[in-house]
Amino acid sequence: MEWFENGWGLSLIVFLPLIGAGVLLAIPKANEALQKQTALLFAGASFVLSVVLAFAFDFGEAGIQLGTRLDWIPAINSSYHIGIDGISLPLVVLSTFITLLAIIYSWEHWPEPHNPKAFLILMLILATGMTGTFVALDLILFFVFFEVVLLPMYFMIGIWGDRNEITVPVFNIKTQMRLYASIKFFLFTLFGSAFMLLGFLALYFRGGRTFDMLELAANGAEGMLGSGLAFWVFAALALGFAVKVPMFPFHTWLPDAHTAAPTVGSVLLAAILLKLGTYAFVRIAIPILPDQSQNWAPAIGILAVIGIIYASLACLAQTDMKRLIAFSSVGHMGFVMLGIATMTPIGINAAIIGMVAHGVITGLLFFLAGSMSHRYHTREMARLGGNQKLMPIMGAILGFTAMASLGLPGLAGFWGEFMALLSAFSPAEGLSTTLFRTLMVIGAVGTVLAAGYLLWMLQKVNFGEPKDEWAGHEFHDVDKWEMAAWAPMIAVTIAIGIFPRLVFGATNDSVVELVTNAFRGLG
Amino acid sequence: MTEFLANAGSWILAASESGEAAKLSDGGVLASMAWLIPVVPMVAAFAIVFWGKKMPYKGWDIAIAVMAFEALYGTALLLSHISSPIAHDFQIEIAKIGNMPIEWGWSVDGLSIMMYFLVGVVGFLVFLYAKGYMEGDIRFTWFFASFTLFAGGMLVLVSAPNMIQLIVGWELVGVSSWLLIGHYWEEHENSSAAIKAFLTNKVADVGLFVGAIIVSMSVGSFRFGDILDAVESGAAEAPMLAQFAFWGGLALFIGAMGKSAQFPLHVWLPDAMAGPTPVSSLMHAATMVTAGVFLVGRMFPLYLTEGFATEVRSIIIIVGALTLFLTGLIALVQDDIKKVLAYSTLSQLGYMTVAMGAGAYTAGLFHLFTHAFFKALLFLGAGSVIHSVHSNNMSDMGGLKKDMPYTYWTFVVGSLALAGILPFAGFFSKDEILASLRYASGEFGVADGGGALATIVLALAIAGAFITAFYMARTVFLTFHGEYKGHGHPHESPRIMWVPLVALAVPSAVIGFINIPGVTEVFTKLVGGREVKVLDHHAESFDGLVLVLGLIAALAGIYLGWRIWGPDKETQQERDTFRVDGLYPLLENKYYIDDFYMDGVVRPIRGPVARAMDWFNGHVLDFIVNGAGLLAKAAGRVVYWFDQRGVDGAINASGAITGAGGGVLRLLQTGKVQQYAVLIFAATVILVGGLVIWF
Amino acid sequence: MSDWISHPENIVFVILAVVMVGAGFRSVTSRNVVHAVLFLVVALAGSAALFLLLGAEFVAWTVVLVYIGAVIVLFLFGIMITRAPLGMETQLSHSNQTKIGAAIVAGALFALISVAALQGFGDTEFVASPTRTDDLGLSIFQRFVIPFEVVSVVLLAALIGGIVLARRDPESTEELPAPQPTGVATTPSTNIAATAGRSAEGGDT
Amino acid sequence: MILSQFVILGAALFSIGVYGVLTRRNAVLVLLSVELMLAAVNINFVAFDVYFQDAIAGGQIFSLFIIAVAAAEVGIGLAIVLLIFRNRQSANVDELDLMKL
Repeated sequence: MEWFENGWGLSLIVFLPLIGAGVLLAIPKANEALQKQTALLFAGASFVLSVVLAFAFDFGEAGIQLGTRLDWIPAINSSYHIGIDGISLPLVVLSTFITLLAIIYSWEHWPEPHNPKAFLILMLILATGMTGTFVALDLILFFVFFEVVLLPMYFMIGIWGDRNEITVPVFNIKTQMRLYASIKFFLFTLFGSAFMLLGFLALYFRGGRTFDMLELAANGAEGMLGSGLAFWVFAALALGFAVKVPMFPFHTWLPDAHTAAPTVGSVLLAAILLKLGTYAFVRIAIPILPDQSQNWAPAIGILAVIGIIYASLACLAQTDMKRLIAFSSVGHMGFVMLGIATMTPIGINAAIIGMVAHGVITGLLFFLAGSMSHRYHTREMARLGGNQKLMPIMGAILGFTAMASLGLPGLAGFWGEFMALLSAFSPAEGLSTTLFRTLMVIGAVGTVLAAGYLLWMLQKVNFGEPKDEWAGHEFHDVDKWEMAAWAPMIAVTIAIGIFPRLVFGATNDSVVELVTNAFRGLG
Repeated sequence: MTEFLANAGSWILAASESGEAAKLSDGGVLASMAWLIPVVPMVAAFAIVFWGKKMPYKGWDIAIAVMAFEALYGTALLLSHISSPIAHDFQIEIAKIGNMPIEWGWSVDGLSIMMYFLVGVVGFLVFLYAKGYMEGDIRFTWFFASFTLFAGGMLVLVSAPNMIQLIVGWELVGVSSWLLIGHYWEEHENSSAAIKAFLTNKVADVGLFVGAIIVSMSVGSFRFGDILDAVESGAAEAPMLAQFAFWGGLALFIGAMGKSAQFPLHVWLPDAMAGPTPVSSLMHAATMVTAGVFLVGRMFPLYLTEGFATEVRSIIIIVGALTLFLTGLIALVQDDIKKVLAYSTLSQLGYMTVAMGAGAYTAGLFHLFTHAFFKALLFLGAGSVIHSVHSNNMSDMGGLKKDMPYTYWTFVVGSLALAGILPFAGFFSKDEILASLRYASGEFGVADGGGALATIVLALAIAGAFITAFYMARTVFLTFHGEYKGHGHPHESPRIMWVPLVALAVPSAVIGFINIPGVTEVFTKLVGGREVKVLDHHAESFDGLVLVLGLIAALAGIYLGWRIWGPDKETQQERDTFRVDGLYPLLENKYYIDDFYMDGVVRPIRGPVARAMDWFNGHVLDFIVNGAGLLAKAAGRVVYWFDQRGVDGAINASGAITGAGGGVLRLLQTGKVQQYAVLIFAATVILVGGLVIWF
Repeated sequence: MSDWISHPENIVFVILAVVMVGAGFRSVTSRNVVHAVLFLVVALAGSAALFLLLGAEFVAWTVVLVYIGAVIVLFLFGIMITRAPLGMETQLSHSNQTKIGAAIVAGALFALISVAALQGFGDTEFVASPTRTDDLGLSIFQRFVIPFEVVSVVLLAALIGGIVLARRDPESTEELPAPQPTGVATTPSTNIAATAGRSAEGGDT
Repeated sequence: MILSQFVILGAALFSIGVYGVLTRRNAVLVLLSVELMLAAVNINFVAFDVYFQDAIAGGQIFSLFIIAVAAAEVGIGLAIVLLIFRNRQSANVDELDLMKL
């Protein structure tokens, strides 16, 4: 097992899907069964390895482990430096897990135009980008992985997306949903990334000529930058991350992208892509620029809470089920960001469990929304009433997931929300307690709104008598592939809810160490 | 994985000053296995969902077995507790954040044992009854799954030894009540009522969350034991808690107001009648609505210890008094028999809250205890009537005394108990509350000038006793006396339904005797022992004045009710024409509170506010985004135009010159590789040679 | 410098150098195709001997095996397949005019490099020491393993490419006119334009 | 031994190769001249390698690579010549003037 712990295991987890994509290229287009099996094999292997990784992981050790560092681009002192700690471990497992389930789900559910080969290849490339981001410890490597996810998602939305005509408000331009959404997604994210890259370069040139995250943090790169420059560097980084999170007011690409994306695309987008931004805050912004993080924390906290309330209210106005779920993501990520903004171990722990929980729960919600629109050919909630009667199992799962999403204690979603609020009661030293306690109360009000829109959604979709237009239609309840993809997610939701140590056990020590290291200069 | 089991430590509370706690035992095996109490119903709920349909009684058998287990275990714990008091908390660490452990656990002490017993026994009887009531329901199995979850959630709540688990149980109760109230979700009103209940509770939960956070973070632990120790150590020892105690206590009470349906968050409870009657019965008696009172009871020292949240008590007592009086009045005008009972529950919850606010811990919990029996009885009786006449409205009833003897007599027992007539259970508990209010008005000041406040509340409480007796008399007379007004032929309910009625009528009649001031103090000992160390001031003996006043008020209420509704009249309308102009429209519209919430809060938020946000998203934020995109596109077009016209002009001019030169150079282009190679080599030689010479 | 020639290895070098330059010159000027190839063999053998002199034994034997053994055989096959005239032939090279130009360029190149080398290195002396093959092996399979793999892929690609290019297209064989006995190009011009036009479009527009 | 002698020998062979490339008409012979140039380069590589006493013998290894690539190149080159010959019944490079358009 020594090879496994020397970084090979981690590299395999990251690159197996990419290899799988290469293998898929060689499979003739007509042989769909073989394509699916190959994709499943590689995604499955990656997942199994990530589970092995979790067992090989030393939970008593707070620092980076199981990684390696090899020269990559010596000219700019950038290296292939990977490794995980308790913060990245749950997210690595989450991304391989969701990718596997997405492939299982796709088995029988292909969006138009068919072409599973291309779709699977994109999914596998996406998997490499996502896992890679969570293990990269070098800024350039991080940036590469961070951007790798863009293209597959762009094509997924642009090719397999929603073909309905929409009219862009104000400008009255008519276009197809998928085209509008994919371009918006791509350009918006790239816009943020450009600033992020600028920030990285500033760190490199002024912070000791290295791209290594650990070195930057340990060398006190922030001190070298000087507070004036550091302020702007943090702003640039935060902008890049915030677009990806997405934080209010940089979130507008999200509802469109989610609504337009094919089911699996939405799932991956919600479950993992959004975590890249929040993870970057924890992994890059706080350790490298602790002082500036503290400077900016109130602003981030306020935006996060505005996001919670704003997104919940916007949810109440939605008529499209998928769009509602998309907006709810903005609200949930607001809780995550609130946790991060407190800069306390509790807050960051809350953020990570919030990410994992949101990944599983919202992923499941998107699966459900996708399967329902696949059957009803509409996502309009007004037309869907009585689903519970037509498809009892699907309705029950939807009810369960909605409950999990509104933060029902005992299920995974609760911990992230409650602990984020808990941490806001006593934020890190130097932050305004009055402000954060106000944010705590407002955030708690947000949970009421969240309950409101989810319950009303359930009422519209599940309850009541079925609409007349569905009379005489035969509806298949949940099929076996859907069940195979969803049952693990349900199980994980319950397991984390009952036994949160599954996540906290890994994260807590690392988070405490991260916060202690970052703020050791501040006392 | 064994590591967390090793952490499953246990701790015993420090002995209190009175010395009583020195006798507290850890309860032995019975207590250490008490984790079964919350876990069994939770597991059973899932079992019913998955396997219930395959069972002989379609899941009811699992449910009733679970409740029988709960009843037996509760009783066993109760008996063991009475013989030797138990106070023991068990905790299992499930996570650690920062250095605060998060734990599951179970608490075995007076308060929780009382609740285990109550939920077990009342729950068992209600489940028994529900078999008959729900026979033939389309979602019979599903109903029992939710119902078991409901009971289980309540048990998780009351077994909680820390804030986190309390919240978990709290919300589980909330969500299962949502399932049960919306059981007939084909009707839009039912699912709306369910959502109303859930959301009202969720609003109050903001208070619970905030309160739990404030209190836990100030103490640095989620454990009740630690929090109460901090309170006991005094304000000087726990300065942070003392600083935030007011807000923490207030927020927790707001949370309690939601579940215990205190004014003005009471609106969900009457609507919750949309659920099947057994649900209402259990919800109003032993579970859900008692949770708020339970929470205040758990945190009682926080409200009573000087230097902490004592100021909150005046708020508690005012809210309780308003609830008990105002909702009692509404009960007078209801035609739906279940709504009458619902409003009476609100009113009785007001009594309990008032008692808690006045510092009468034992009295408040005793009323909770007795109320659970007779309110369950009344609801089941009402359910039996509804089952028989297929209508909720008393205008469709009347004269059922002959046809439904078991129901009638048990209902009368319940009504008398509720009204507080001498030998019945309600009398003792209500009298104790009145007595402690008198005590509070005299010696125990509630905040500043609390004496006067307590006196006013005492007056309201006695008036409430009168109102209670009055509307219960109305209900009994309109339902069981006179002529039958409905359709069809009423009949007594099957045995499985009336047996629980009789079984509940017995305690409703006699259970008051377990806590006669100065004579038997079983209940005082039962709930005492742990949290309430010295602060409780239960009455040592009867307070003659309030006893007489209370009894007179109740008897007057019954008499007046008999005078108005007793005599037989032609029609129900004629019988029910007692109206007070000016007051009745207000009561019939429930003080317009529901309308205010609906039209003033919910509709604006769901409508204009939400749409405004959505509009803002599409028309402002997206305007910026799309505008930037289109601007870039437009800029691109300008540049392209310039490229085509401006730059190309220059290019074309230079192109002409280049063309002429090209004509010459063209001769070089022969297409023969080797000639090119000659040129390449020659050029290289010249260039490199130049360099060599240069340097 | 004066005793340069007195070292035996330098004597060997001079002999080899003369032979190699002579053979090389003959190989580019010979009128007989087969002779040209054989002169190349001589030049390469000379270089192999030179490598031995320098102590680079492995490279020397590789040259012998790969170059002389394989590449040259390939050339001979190529000559036979393309039906190059096996006897003396004047048409093998361009006109004298071209030759003069080429000779000037080549001479200038030689002069340039020689001058540069003498300027740069002067009379830097060194002693040859044999290189052990296992050092070479370690180096190639550790430090240079990736280029090594790449080269093997290149060889594979060349193998496949060679087969694909040289293999007769099954369909087009019938259209082509039967091969003419002489090597003179008299194929119908339409056919040339059709085949060549395709590559030209891609290449030079 | 001095370094210059090898460099000059290499230069001589290289120049001869260039001459061959420039003057030969037959494509096979052009390729043959290219081989001569490569051999010249090899001499330089090995000579410098021995001179530098390179620990990893980079020069020699590169000459090995050159030999390998040269073999590949000859293979492909001859295949192309064969193809051209098949199409045009000639292997003379001066008849290939399609680069002129």
